[in-house]
Amino acid sequence: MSELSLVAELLTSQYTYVLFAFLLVVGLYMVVASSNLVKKIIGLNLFQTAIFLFFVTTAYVREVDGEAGSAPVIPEEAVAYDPYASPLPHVIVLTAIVVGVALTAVGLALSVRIYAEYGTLDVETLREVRADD
Amino acid sequence: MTELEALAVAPPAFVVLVAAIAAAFLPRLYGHALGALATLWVLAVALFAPAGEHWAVEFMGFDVVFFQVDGLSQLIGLAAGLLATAAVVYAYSSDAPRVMTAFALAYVGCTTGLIFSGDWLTLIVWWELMAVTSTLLVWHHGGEAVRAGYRYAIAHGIGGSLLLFAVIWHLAAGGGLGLEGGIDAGSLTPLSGVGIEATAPAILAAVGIGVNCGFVGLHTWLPDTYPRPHVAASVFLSVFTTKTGAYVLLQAFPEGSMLLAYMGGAMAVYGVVFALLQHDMRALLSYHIMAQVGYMTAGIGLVAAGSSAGSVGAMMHAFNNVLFKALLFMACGVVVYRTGIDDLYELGGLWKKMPLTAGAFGLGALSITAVPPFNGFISKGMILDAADTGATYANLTGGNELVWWMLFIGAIGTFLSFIKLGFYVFLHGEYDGIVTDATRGQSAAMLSVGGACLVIGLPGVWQQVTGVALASADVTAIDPAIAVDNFNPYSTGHLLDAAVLLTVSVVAFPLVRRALYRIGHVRDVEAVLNPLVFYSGKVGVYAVTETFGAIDRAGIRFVRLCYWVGSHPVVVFQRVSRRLPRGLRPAFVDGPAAPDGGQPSRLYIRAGIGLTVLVLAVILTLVLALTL
Amino acid sequence: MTEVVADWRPLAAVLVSALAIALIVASHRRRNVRELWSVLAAVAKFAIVLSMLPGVLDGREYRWSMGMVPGLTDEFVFGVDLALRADQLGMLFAVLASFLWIFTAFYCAGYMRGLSEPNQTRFFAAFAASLSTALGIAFAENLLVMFLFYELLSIVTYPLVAHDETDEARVAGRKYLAYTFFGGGFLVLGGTVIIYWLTGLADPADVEGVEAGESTATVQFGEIAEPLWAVFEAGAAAELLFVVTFGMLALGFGTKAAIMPLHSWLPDAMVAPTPVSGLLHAVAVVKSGAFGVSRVVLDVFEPELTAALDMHVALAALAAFSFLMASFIALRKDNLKRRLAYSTASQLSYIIMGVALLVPAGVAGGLLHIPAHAFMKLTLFFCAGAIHVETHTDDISKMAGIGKRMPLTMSAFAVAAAGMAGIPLIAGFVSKFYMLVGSIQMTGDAAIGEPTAAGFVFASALIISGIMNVAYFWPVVYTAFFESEDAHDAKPLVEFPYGGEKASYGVLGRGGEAHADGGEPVTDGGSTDDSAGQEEREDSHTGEHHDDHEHGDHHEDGHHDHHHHGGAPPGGWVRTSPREESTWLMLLPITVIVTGAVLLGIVPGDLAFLDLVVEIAEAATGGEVAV
Amino acid sequence: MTEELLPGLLIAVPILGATLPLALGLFRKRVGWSVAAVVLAIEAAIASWLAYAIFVDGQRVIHVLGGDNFGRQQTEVGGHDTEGFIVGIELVADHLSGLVVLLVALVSLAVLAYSRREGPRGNAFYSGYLLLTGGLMGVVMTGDLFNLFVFLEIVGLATYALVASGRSAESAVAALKYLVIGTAGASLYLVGVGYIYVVTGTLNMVDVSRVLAGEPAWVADVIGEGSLYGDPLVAAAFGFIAIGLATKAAIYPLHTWQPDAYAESPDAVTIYIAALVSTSAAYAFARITWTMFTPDFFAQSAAGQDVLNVFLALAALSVLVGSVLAAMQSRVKRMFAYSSVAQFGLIVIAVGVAVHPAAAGTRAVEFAVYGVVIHLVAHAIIKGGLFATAGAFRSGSGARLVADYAGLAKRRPFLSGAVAVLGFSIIGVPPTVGFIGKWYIGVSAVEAQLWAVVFVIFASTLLTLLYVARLLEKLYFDYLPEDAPPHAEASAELATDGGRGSETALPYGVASLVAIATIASVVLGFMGAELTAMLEPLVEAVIEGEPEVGA
Repeated sequence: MSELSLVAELLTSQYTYVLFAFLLVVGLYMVVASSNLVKKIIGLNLFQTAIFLFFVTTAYVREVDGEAGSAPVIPEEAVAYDPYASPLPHVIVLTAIVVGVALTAVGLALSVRIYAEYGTLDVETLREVRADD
Repeated sequence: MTELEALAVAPPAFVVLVAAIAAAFLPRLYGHALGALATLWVLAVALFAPAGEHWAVEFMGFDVVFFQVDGLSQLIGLAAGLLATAAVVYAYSSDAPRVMTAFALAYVGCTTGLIFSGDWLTLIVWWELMAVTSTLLVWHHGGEAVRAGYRYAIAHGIGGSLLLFAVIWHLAAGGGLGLEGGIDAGSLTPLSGVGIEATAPAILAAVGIGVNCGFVGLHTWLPDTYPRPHVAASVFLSVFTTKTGAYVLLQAFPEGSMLLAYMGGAMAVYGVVFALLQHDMRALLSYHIMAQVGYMTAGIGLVAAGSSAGSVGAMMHAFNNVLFKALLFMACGVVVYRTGIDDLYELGGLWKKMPLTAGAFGLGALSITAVPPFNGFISKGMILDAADTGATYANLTGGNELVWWMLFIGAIGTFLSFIKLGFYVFLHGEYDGIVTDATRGQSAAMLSVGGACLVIGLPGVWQQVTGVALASADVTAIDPAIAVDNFNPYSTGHLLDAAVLLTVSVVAFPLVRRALYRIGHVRDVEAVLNPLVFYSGKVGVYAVTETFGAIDRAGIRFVRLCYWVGSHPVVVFQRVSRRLPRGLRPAFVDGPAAPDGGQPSRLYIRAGIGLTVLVLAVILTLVLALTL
Repeated sequence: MTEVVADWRPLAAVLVSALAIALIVASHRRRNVRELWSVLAAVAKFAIVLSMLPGVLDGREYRWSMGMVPGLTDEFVFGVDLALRADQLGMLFAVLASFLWIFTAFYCAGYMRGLSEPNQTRFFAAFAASLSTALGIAFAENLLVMFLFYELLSIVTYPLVAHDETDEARVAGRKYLAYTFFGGGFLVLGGTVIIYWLTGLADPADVEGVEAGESTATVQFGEIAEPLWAVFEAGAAAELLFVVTFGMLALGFGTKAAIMPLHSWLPDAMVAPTPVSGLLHAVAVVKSGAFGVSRVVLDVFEPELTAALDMHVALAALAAFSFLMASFIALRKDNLKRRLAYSTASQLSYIIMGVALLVPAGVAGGLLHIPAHAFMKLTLFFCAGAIHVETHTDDISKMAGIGKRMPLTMSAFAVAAAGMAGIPLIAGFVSKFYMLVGSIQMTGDAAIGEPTAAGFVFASALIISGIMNVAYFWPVVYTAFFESEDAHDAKPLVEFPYGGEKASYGVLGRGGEAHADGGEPVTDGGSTDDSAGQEEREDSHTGEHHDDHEHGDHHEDGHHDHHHHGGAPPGGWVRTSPREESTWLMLLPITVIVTGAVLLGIVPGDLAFLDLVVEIAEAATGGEVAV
Repeated sequence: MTEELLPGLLIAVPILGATLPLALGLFRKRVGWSVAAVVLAIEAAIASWLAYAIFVDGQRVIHVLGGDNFGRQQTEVGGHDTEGFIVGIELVADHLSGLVVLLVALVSLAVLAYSRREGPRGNAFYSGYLLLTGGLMGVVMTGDLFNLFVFLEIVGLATYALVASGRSAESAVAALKYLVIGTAGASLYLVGVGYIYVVTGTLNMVDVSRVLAGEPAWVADVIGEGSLYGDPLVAAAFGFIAIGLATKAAIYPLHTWQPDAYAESPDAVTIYIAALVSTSAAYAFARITWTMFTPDFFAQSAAGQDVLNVFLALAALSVLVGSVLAAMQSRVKRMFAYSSVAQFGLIVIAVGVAVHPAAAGTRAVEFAVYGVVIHLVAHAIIKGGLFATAGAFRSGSGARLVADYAGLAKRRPFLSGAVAVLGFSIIGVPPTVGFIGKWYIGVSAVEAQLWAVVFVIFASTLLTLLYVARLLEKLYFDYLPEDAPPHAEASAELATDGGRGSETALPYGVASLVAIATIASVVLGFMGAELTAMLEPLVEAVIEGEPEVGA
């Protein structure tokens, strides 16, 4: 199929993937560019959320001209109930979210401590401050 | 065993060496006495030991004949023993220090070992040791002699190494270690059609031995060294090194070679020419050593011309030369010893003050100038005959006529220079100053040797010595008897020759005398050779050391740079980043620089979170790009 | 044929001095006991080694392997045993090292006490350890085990080099470590691994004793060449690979043998105490390098393959180049130990060249030069050390007339120096003679590939180098015995105009100036040490770079970088009798070792070395040494 | 029989135990250490039992959490009969993980001994410590990709907390840096897992591997005969996973978190994470690359091969750069940290070589596997020991900078000796375990004829020498300004045993840890052959591309 229709196809049926990529990059950008530690952590969250979305998307298993991921537990014939959402990725995401929350908690705790010590959360100023003592 | 074998069981070399060690520690008198006895033992062995191998041993995994007696070694051993004894006496009475005599005896010992060695390995061993011991003998005098001795050592180091090289090549090429046949004999003659592999050993041997014989160009050490040490030391030196050189030359080239013959002639001429120009008495004599050995070399070389008489003559001349050259050194030595003056132009009229020495000198001079009936007359005549055998015109393209003329000129030069020496030292003018004649011991030594010179030359005596010489000459291919049987030194021809020589010289001397004086001191090839060696060495050393030094320094500089960068990463980083265009330049560069690379500023160049994650993303994209 | 006997003695020989280390450290308070231990260990070690000698001469080989320890297997790493094997070549090195150590131990005691050096315990411990590892190298059964001990040797000798704890010493130590680890950890290890791979490529059918399906990979001496040759024949690997591997191994071991491009650690290591220099040069380190090269040529590639690769000519050429260059440099060195160092660099290349000739006589000569050089060079260093201890004189230019002060020492020096120059009746002549024979044979010997004219070049190089030895050793001798304090040639001769330049300490005439030259050596020595300490204290927190200034100067030339001024005391050298010139602890070793050097020259056949060497050479080359 | 329970216990015991110090802490202070000691003792016992079962009885112990495997164990080795996938999470203890499990158990016990006197006190620390141990056990044994992610994050969380437990605020900064970078890495890993899931529909490594190989019937139904290796998604997945794990294992240039974290955290923590955390990541990388993707993947997928080469290059780079940076450091702990960067470079190189197409069919595979496992163990022991000595020097003599070490050998002969031995071990001087690892890695690279890599491996010897020698020289051949230059025999000799009043004696815990590490590094140096013998099944599995090791 032509480039255009490929793009069209992406935006119509595969838009979740596009969203995933977009969020991912935004998150990364925040981590890289923002000089504020808390913002970096937020970026990190965004980044992870993107990945969660991606997983949820993959759970949506459907028969596309013979190509298919297959869901576990339910054997082949279950593909008859099409479309069919696999429970596994949801479980995974659930776990991942927990992990993510824990991480955020630790990260924020650390930044609190840093702020208490240096009175700043800005990476540049932090560097200066540490340079001086 | 018979007493003859008994003679052979205590190898003279060892006896002398032991005596040498003893002489170093005993009081002078006993030391010298012991030395004299030891050298007499050499004489005895040479006279009475039965010919043949006496001590075949294994050395370094090779079968060697450590001690072997044959005609040739007997003849040379005889001369060595006789002269060594006299020299020891002379040394004692010219109050040579006992350590010096010890060195001298060691030197004699090694010479004896060389003379009686039965194979090349043993021979080369003694050859090298001779070089060492003689060097010590020279050094012992200290002062100028030391540096001269160093040059002497290097010269003989080269010579010895070359001979060693030749011997080993001869050995490795399957020639074995035996003396017979010499070193690839004959292959030295030009156009012999053999490749370098075959010729090389011979050439190496010729050059190596040539250093000891004082071949022209290789002779610089001779006049350089012999005048410097103690007078007694020069007596020893003057005898052994060069004559054994001739002896080994005959061993190496029993079939001779015309190249050697020409070289001999050249040496004779060159030697006398420079001898004429010398001021220093012992230097003059040293050049005469060169000239006389030239005669021997010529004689040995002429064997190639089919006249084995040459080798007989050479060996006889070696024998005689040992005697009269030592005698001359003794006489001049006494002069130096008494007056402390080396320069013959500063002396004169000494015959009144020291008639005995003058007499001894006369004997020596007459012998070396081959005046009948002195021994020089016999042997020199024999060599001239060898150069003059009509039989060889055919096969030698008249070559040895040239040799004959060279030797003849040499003879004239000899005459002139000894007239000069005798004239300036003993006759001309008056010597004002108190000077006594030779000591008793010196006189004894000189007169005994002088007597020998005279006696050996006398009709009826010379035949005996020639007999021994004949026996010695059996190393050569052709039977020497033929040549010698119809040899008569007192033939009119020879007498005429002698007369001609005498008259020519006597007439010529007054003419050339002033000229010689005015020419004064002429530099010899050493003026070129020694600096050449020294500076080439120096240049080599500097080139090498500087090159390596430069490389090393470069390496060190690099390492130091690395260390510096390693210990000042921040400074480096800032200097580099300052050079960057403004856009790319990190902000903190304008911040405080910490040139000491200390704690705080190190933080600057740590990659922060952002940068790392950026890198992460970049690598990720790279990988993804690869996968698509 | 050789029969292999399982035996603990090789291990015992290695470990006995390791045991001594513990005792030495334990008794670090009582120095007599401490030094007694090292002497005892030395004697014990020599006894053990000697007890194996007859068997080895009969062609027996004693082998210890890790499997002989209950509960362990032979294997060290996959397919490579950890085993020690006393074969003939190994014995050559082992006998030599363990014998010389006895006297070095005495000498050390004398030297260290004479200078009351610090850290003597560490010194003696490291010394013992280095002997342990040296024997390990001698008995190593395969390349890997050899590498093991080779590295350990580098490590345990490092404290000896850096012993002084001055900047100079540290720098020298660094350089030493850097060079030896480049040679060992990089070149040798790399070469070993590649060998292991190359041999593994062989087809088991071509290698006897290997079942089909088994791996032919091996690094065991004597078993490598066959599969290697098979691979070479089959063309299973590029010829370049073989050449590179040979180069890596030869150069890797050559580093310790100070072969030319990789020599410069050796002169710097001269800052070490003299017994160490003696050990480094004569006994353990450089010899282990030369020994390693011989192993590579004789037991790894073996003459056949070496010749097929034309590596013998290349190696011999490199060696010849090295010893000529080294002789040139030696001519210019004024510091005695440095001159000796360069002489070592050249003499070691003799060994390598001799072995590389691949003809029986050449190999025999090269191997025979291992003990020959050991005896002579150890004498020379012992003498240099004795001079240093007694008079604090290090520079040849300051030694005029020193023969009066130290007659016995200087006579020993003269004899050994003559031996270096290849004067007969001293060890050096014998080995050199064989090497010359070998080089000439090489010109016409078809047994080792094409007859080559290279042999002639090598022989000439030997001759020239011999003469240069005369040129740079004789001045030391004559200045010591025949020149006087206030009138002598300024040394080194090449530094001064033609004809030489008269120099003087003026000690005879104006004794006052003697102090300017550093009259009383002892206080002099003390003060310089302090000042060194001072510098160090100043910069010890500002990091390394100061050391490198030192490093820089340190390389300008031989003269500047030496603390003690030495030279004759006011009034010239005191004439001393050979008995009082130094302590027996130093004179005894000197006398014994120099005697050994002479005996090796006069009756080489009656000492085990010649027999060993001849058998090794004939076994390796399959030819006859005798010509 | 009961062995099936062991893997579960190994994870459950420490994680549950982690709650105790806090809980009991409410009643009694200072209870943490003893609790942890008890728990870890039990842990060690279980681990050794498991190791016995694996290496002596040759079992492959599997425990399935919350589910049942549809009789996979009935399928014969390499049999393609995969009746359905695993439900639940499989914990696998085979010849690869068994060894690491043992390592983790022993090291955590030893480090606990160290922290008795030195370590940060307070019960919270011990909770974190136990949690970390449990996490590591999980990482090592889990057979499930996503579960691996979870355990990685548990390990991460515990580590961030422990790093931050240092007194200085620097440690908080370091921890945060570690947290952000580590999480980013882990998330990328998660993306990779997602891709794999999309392609295969499963997360169990064994199943994934089989599906990728195209063994199950339905794969044939979907894409016809052949494997899924060609799918770019798979190559991408490998890329993501590799980057994620490389970040965790601190491969240059993703290492930046590591020196800070190691340098700023308390000594005990440094020892622990240096010995185990990166090790676990590298282990996971090896596991996934070898038994999940298998050499066949790299042989058949050009893209996969390119990615592999990229990582070989990065690993080689981190060997070179890591060593150089280490030599440049002036703080000892940072020096050792960078040295870890270099060492893991070596390990990753070997991991790559084992599956590299160039190695296929040669013995390189075999040697690379030996190299990786042995060098993992070696590095854990050596680096643990080195950081222990560094800590002891700090607490004993207050020496942090290399310059502070000047002349300490005279006062701390034991510690200095340990530094020397361990240092030479890390250089790879025989007979030490460091050499064994390096030898196998070197041999494998040569057998695979990857000459550039070969060069790097052997050059690493010299580069390592750079910093080790620098440290040893300071220790032995230098002296502090305040000391008299040691030129008087007496002072030098006396100093060896004494030490200044200000200096504290060495606690037994510390001494024993250092001693054990040192002795182990030497003793294992003689066991090269024995170690390899233990790994035979693993090697076969890797060569066969068989996901189930020793089944």
